[in-house]
Amino acid sequence: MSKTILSVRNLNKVYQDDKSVILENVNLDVEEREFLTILGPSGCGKTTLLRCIAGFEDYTGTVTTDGKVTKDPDVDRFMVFQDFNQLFPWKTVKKNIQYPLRIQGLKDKDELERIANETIASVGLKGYENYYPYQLSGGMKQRVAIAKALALKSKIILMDEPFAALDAMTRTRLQKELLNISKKTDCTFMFVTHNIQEAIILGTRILVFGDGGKILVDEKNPLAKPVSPSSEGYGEFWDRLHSALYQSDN
Amino acid sequence: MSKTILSVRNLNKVYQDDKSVILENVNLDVEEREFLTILGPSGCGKTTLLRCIAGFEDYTGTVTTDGKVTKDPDVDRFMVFQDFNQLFPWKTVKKNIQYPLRIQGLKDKDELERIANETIASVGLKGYENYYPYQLSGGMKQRVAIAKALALKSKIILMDEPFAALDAMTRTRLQKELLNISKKTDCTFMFVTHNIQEAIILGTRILVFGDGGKILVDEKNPLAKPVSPSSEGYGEFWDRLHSALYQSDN
Amino acid sequence: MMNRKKALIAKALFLLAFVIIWEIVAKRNVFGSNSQIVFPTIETIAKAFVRNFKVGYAGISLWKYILNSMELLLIGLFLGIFLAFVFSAISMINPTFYEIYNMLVSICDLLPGVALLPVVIIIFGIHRSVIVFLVIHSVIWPMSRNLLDGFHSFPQIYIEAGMNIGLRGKSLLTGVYLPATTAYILSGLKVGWARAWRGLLSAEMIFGIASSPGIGLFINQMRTNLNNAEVYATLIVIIIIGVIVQYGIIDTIEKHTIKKWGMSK
Amino acid sequence: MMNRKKALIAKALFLLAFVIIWEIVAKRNVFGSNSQIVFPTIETIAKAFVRNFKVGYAGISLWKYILNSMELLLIGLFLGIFLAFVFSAISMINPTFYEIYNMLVSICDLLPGVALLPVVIIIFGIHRSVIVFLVIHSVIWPMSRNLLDGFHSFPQIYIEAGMNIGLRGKSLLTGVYLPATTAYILSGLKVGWARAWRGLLSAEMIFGIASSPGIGLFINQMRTNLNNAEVYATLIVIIIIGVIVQYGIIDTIEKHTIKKWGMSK
Amino acid sequence: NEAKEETAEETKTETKKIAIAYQYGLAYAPVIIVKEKGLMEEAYKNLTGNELQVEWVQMSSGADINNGIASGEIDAGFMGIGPAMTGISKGLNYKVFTNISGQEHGMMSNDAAIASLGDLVGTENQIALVNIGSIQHIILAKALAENGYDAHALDANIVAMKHPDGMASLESGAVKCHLTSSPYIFYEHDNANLYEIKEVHEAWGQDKSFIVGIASTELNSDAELYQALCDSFVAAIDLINNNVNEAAALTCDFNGNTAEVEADYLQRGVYSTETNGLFEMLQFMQDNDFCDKNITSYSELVFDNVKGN
Ligand SMILES: Nc1ncnc2c1ncn2[C@@H]1O[C@H](COP(=O)(O)OP(=O)(O)OP(=O)(O)O)[C@@H](O)[C@H]1O
Ligand SMILES: Nc1ncnc2c1ncn2[C@@H]1O[C@H](COP(=O)(O)OP(=O)(O)OP(=O)(O)O)[C@@H](O)[C@H]1O
Ligand SMILES: [Mg+2]
Ligand SMILES: [Mg+2]
Repeated sequence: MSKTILSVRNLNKVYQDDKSVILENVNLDVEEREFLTILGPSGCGKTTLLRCIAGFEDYTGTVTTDGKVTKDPDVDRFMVFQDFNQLFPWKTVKKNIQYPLRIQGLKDKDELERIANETIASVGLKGYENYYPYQLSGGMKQRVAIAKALALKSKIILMDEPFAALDAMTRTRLQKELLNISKKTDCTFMFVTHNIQEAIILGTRILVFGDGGKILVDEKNPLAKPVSPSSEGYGEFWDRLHSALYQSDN
Repeated sequence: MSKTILSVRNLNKVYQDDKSVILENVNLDVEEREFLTILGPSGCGKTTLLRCIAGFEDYTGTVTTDGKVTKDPDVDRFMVFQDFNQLFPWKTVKKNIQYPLRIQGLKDKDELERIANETIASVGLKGYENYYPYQLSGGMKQRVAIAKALALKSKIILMDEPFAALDAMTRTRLQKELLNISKKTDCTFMFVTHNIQEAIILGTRILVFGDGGKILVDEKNPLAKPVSPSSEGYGEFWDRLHSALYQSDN
Repeated sequence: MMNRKKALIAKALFLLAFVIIWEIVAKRNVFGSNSQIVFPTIETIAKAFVRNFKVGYAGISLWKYILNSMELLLIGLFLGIFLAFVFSAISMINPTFYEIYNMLVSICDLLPGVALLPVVIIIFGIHRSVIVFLVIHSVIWPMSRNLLDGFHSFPQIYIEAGMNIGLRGKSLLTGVYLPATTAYILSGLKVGWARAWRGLLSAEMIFGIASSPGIGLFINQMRTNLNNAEVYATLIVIIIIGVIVQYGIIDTIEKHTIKKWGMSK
Repeated sequence: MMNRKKALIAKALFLLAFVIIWEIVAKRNVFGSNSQIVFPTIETIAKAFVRNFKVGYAGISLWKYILNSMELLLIGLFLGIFLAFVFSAISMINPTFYEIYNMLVSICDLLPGVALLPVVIIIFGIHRSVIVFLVIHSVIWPMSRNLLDGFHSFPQIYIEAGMNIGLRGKSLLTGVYLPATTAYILSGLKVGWARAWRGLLSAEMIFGIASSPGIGLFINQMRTNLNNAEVYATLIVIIIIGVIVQYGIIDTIEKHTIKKWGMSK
Repeated sequence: NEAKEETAEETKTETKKIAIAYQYGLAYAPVIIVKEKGLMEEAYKNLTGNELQVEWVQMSSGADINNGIASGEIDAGFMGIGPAMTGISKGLNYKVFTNISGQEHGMMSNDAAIASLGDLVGTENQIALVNIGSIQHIILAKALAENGYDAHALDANIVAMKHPDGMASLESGAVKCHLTSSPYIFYEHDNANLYEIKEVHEAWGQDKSFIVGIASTELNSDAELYQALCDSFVAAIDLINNNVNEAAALTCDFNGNTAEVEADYLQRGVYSTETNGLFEMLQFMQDNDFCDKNITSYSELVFDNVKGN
């Protein structure tokens, strides 16, 4: 059995100025190299959960990463935000990608060059190396953020709807890229998406959240990779997730 | 024949500090009450086109709205941005929606109340009237921006991937809402999306952009509303758009 | 963020430490045998504090000086802020005006009030407005600088969202520019308030109408008459007023604007 | 945005208009028969300008005074900015320090340099560092105010993105806080630069070491000798230096930072 | 209604208004007496039967007052002889209408080894005085010249700071010497640790003019007003000379002294309407580059009524 890399215990989250509980008693264990995809209605607390795990929010309960209780942000949990403005506007695309690596102690110029070029190419942004973020389209910015995560290869990568701003083709390409990387590295992923198909294609395990951060579905993905809509059992699984999602509302 | 409300002639767009041409000689006529959906790969210039029409960018060529050449932004063309930060952070959800109406001269308190409540409900944000934008999730912010557009009912509504941050269910609900409104009012829509299905469900006419703002497909939607994936001809149309999109890359 | 109580204790402890060090320096004559002229003991200062209000200078209590000054200070401060707003606003609407005003701000902020005094007197005559003018001179330029730079550096999307709904010129200013730059404006207010005080004090030290003597004259005379304890006591009054404005007024505004809007941590 | 040439013409025209009005006021004796002392003609000022450098005061050319002052000014300015950075930075890392420093900035910014002079002299002795200290005093507080407020009001997401990649404390400051607040910092620099000049001039007017006389002393002497034309000519020199710094240095920095990054219009 | 306004205006025109600039301090005691007792208003009423309204303006230096006069906003003022002569030589249309006072000046040292100017010349010992080009600086130059040194021999030793700061600096040892005037020189005399360098006091004693009153030629041409101005100062100076206690009671508050101390200090100064050494000082200034060279006679400095030299 592989080891538990992330464990969330009795996590409760209430925003200070507000009485209503966003996350109520969330418990979750994620194993190393798992690819967890998270579905859930808008406003149910997906972002909030990722932010708690990443250490950006105060909460009650504990988050344990690789055996250590973690309260504050650190590189072992890297987050790709939902917001388009997560790139440093004062750095070019390439510098935005290289900077985290340099912070982590990678000094070798050639290596930095290589990694940057590789990841930039993998998100389809060749030629945009020296653009500043304000010169990019929405989807391009998000792709740079994804490239940052791919270059950094943190233990846990938290992705908050990273593909939402992408067209179908780019999306499919990046899904494949991500699948490849998740196979080749030891990274563990938590990936929020609104696309059920995407959740099935990428996830080794799928979570559906309801309002108040209730976990409605928590299942291993029964389909073998690579999944396509024509895979056996796809339709049935899709329906199950779909109805769980719909149900969560009423 | 219904009248042309928007006409784009020989529009060229180059960003100052950059030599590469983003939009090259774009020509487009949009008829009143048309619902134009726009597909295209990330970074191809969809946002740029909407921004030119809205009057936020310098360009060569002309944009004519309702017979008048328009260079500067005005309420006759309302834009829902791709960016999550388009709401005024210093106004609550309700105020963000009512403010444009008050600017347009609507003074009647009850009417303002009614419109705000109605549109807030229609985007599923009942109970969040007095939240400030920073207290909302990504999808909720976008829904408020949509509500603003619905409340304002400008002649032309430009929507830049407004549903990208929404879950399937909310998305379906808002698609229905939007269809309803487009039937009831005289508004003309230009709606950017990455979702081919969405483009078919919503659009009365569908555009596919290639790189450099080339229009690869410009067709009336052959399917009668309401469209569902099981509508006759849906699959074929979907395939056509899909291959046009893919082809644009190669 | 710290809780309020802990913050209060930290500040109180710091002030206490300062007072204790001062007292040691004063009592031990650390800086030479006569240093009590410069470092009077706390007790002396406390007595001077009382004496300032009871006896005052030239038979007039410090209250009266403060009142005289506060009137001019507030007029100058408000006019300075108001004019800074007006000119910075026009600058946003008219690019030519912006170029000129931006240059003017950079130039005028360099000019010492003393050097302007003759020109001011010749234009305004012998009048309290001379002081008001000098206060305005010390407020308007730094305030305008904050406004001009603030107006240029908040997210462009708010302007677009504003133009989107038909805001233009004046309505765009009040509807977008001002709320979007609240942080800059408040920062400017804090600096402007301090500037106004220092402008007032130095103006009153070089010019004053005898019939309405101000706090600058008071300090000047106390210095001249070697009453340093009284000078420090007067500075303490100024500090108290300043702190009340900072924590009572500006902080409250912050709490009800940028803090509430999530625009400041 | 206007193009550079048009902007330049607008500014030149404005200055020309000012000069013409001045000249009319001067030549026509608009403000009374003796007003040429307060409003000397342009020609007189131009001659005074030349004389300042050729003859100067006490046998020393204005150059020398400027050089003496510039040295103190730059030392004071850099130290003031540096200290403002250090303290504001510590404030971001340590909330207790923030509370205390924030209070200190609000208080100290109110204190006139004159009132501090005795304390400064007793601590530093008779030394040019007294002037440097007074320059620092006029720079550090407004600069810190800009930094403290700037640090609190840029988008939180940059901090989170920074912590995300392992930036902490010092590295977070240099990696995120500083670049993210560049607009505030540059705005602070402009104000700080003007403050430094005014601080220097007023410091040199109340405290001067004859063996290294500065521009404040020069102005003071010219004032005392009723050589207003020389005073204005000296102010023009100050303005020229100021404008060179504003348009030559700070604007260039702006162009290569916030303008290039799309963080300012 | 109109008629009412007119009469109001008429009564207004009868009230004459003038603006007088002054400075504070022991040396200006007669000014304070005139101001506090309303002597000038009284004198004007006696002469003409009309009201006089005096706007008293406090300014911090002779230079400011000179500019005020140049602007036409100030009609009369009080300042040291240095700025007064600078103003006249610059062609400002005013002259001295009365002498006010002479005060004690002296240079004190905190180092017993410094007993005369000769011990300072050629050293780097610092001398605090109120400003470069100030009357104290000129007195230092005069003392140097009278003792055979170059008048500017100690210029580089000067540190400019206000009297109280200079005194604190001297007492704390931050400077070696302090050249100051009353009342600070009195305090320093009382300090047993300080030593006087006598040449300075000898060069310009309290018998010599120090502070003068100046009036614009315009004011001078209004005979009654000018008379009232002069009369009021005669009266004020008489009061100091004949009834020092009453005078001290009036001025002590302003100078921060008790009445007894104030009376003592007033007696140590010389308050007189007659100038002494004014022209001598001017010549010294002209000869030693302290002001422009263009005045050749005493009568260019003072109005006809002023006696002295
Ligand atoms: N700073 C805040 N203060 C108060 N409430 C907040 C704050 N931030 C978020 N919330 C609330 O928390 C809830 C969950 O927000 P969250 O961003 O986690 O949703 P989400 O699941 O990511 O939604 P989406 O798919 O729309 O991004 C929302 O109801 C929102 O109103
Ligand atoms: N300010 C700018 N300066 C230079 N280039 C820019 C600027 N803004 C956008 N671009 C370029 O214009 C092109 C089109 O951008 P646009 O935002 O219109 O794309 P888009 O079709 O909306 O893409 P997406 O689906 O990713 O939002 C991109 O290649 C981008 O790099
Ligand atoms: Mg979210
Ligand atoms: Mg886009």
